[in-house]
Amino acid sequence: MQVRVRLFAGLRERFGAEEILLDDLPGDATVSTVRAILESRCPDLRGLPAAAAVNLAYVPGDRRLEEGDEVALLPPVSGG
Amino acid sequence: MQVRVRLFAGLRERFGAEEILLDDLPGDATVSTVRAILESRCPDLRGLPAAAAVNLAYVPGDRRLEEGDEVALLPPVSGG
Amino acid sequence: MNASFVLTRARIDVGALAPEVRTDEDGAVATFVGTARRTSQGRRVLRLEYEAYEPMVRAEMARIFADARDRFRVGEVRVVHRVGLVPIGEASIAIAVAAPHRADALGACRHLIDRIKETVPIWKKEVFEDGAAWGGDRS
Amino acid sequence: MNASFVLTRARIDVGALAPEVRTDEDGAVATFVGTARRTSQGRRVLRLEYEAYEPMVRAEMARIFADARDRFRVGEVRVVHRVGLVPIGEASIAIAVAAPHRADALGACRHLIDRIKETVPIWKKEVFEDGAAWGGDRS
Repeated sequence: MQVRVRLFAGLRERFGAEEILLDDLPGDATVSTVRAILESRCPDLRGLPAAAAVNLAYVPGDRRLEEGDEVALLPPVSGG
Repeated sequence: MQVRVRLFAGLRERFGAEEILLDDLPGDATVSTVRAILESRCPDLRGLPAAAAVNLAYVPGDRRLEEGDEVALLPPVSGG
Repeated sequence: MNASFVLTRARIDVGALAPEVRTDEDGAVATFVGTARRTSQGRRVLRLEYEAYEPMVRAEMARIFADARDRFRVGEVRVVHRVGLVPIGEASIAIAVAAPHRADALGACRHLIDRIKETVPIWKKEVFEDGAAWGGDRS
Repeated sequence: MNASFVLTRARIDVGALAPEVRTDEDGAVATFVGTARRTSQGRRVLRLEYEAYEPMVRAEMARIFADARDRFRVGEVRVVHRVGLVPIGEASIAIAVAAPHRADALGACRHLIDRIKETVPIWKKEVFEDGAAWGGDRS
């Protein structure tokens, strides 16, 4: 299963990319699976607070993913 | 004792004057005394809701008056 | 808190207020403008007329500003109230509050208009095609 | 309720918003403007930079407007948020709400800015003389 992952603000800066494609996700992958993969590639992300969105809506970490989903990791927002 | 009485909005219109001087008030006159005198001169005022102010501050109806006070009868306010 | 109050017979320049209150130490500006509505309690309004007990208005505004100063941390505050004739669509009151933080700017703005409507001795006359009434709905 | 939302890299024309939302059926216009402060948590700020997850910002604003529509009786609502560089003193966000009555205009304005700060995926970077930080104090 393939998903697109988007990163923002401090997460984006630490990871060094604003978007990546994850190709070989298992069929039961969740948002937390994605986060764990990113942390294994970039240990600097560990402990950073982040909410998650799938296809432009907030989701809990145990949300199961589907082929083609757009997953976003969102540090605490500070707009306004 | 003499006091100046000011009337506003619907009270002013019904009474037909915006200001009157009351000259021969007894020494123990209160705001309610003033209101009763005005109602005796203009029965149309009876039953109209009005707060009172003396010298530019809200006061209760039993507030004792002093020589030279400016008494105002204030219908429910509607500014803003 | 630096507060100013103006009673005027002239049209209020609503857009001028917000830029006048803001400084570089403020993160928030809240404004409230009350305008003369075309319809009141289902009837067509031709115009409004406001009457004020001017010296008491000033005294009461000073009390309201002192109270706001105790409750909110704000920078500059301006309140302008129009008296006399107010045509439909024009402003009867404009309030602008600048503050470092939004909760103070918004809270003070709401507190001011609520207190003004409650205690400041100003009266609105709604003039209809077939009569007139003092007060009207006061929301 | 007729609501519009704009994300822009240009300077926000704060004064233009309020006149645009008001109609003759409105008795109240409330506005909120968030501006870039010179000082944050005791440090001197040089400028702000805002980053947005734009398609989700639009989706989230649609949800926030739908919720406001359920809670308040308002006329027209406009929200403009700036992204990219925001110099000190300029607006990062401007909200204008027109309504027949003041409680709805003020309540909706506050509800909108509170919800936007809570859930809309936009991030502020404060740039100081000696570094930069995401988020900062979010009041």
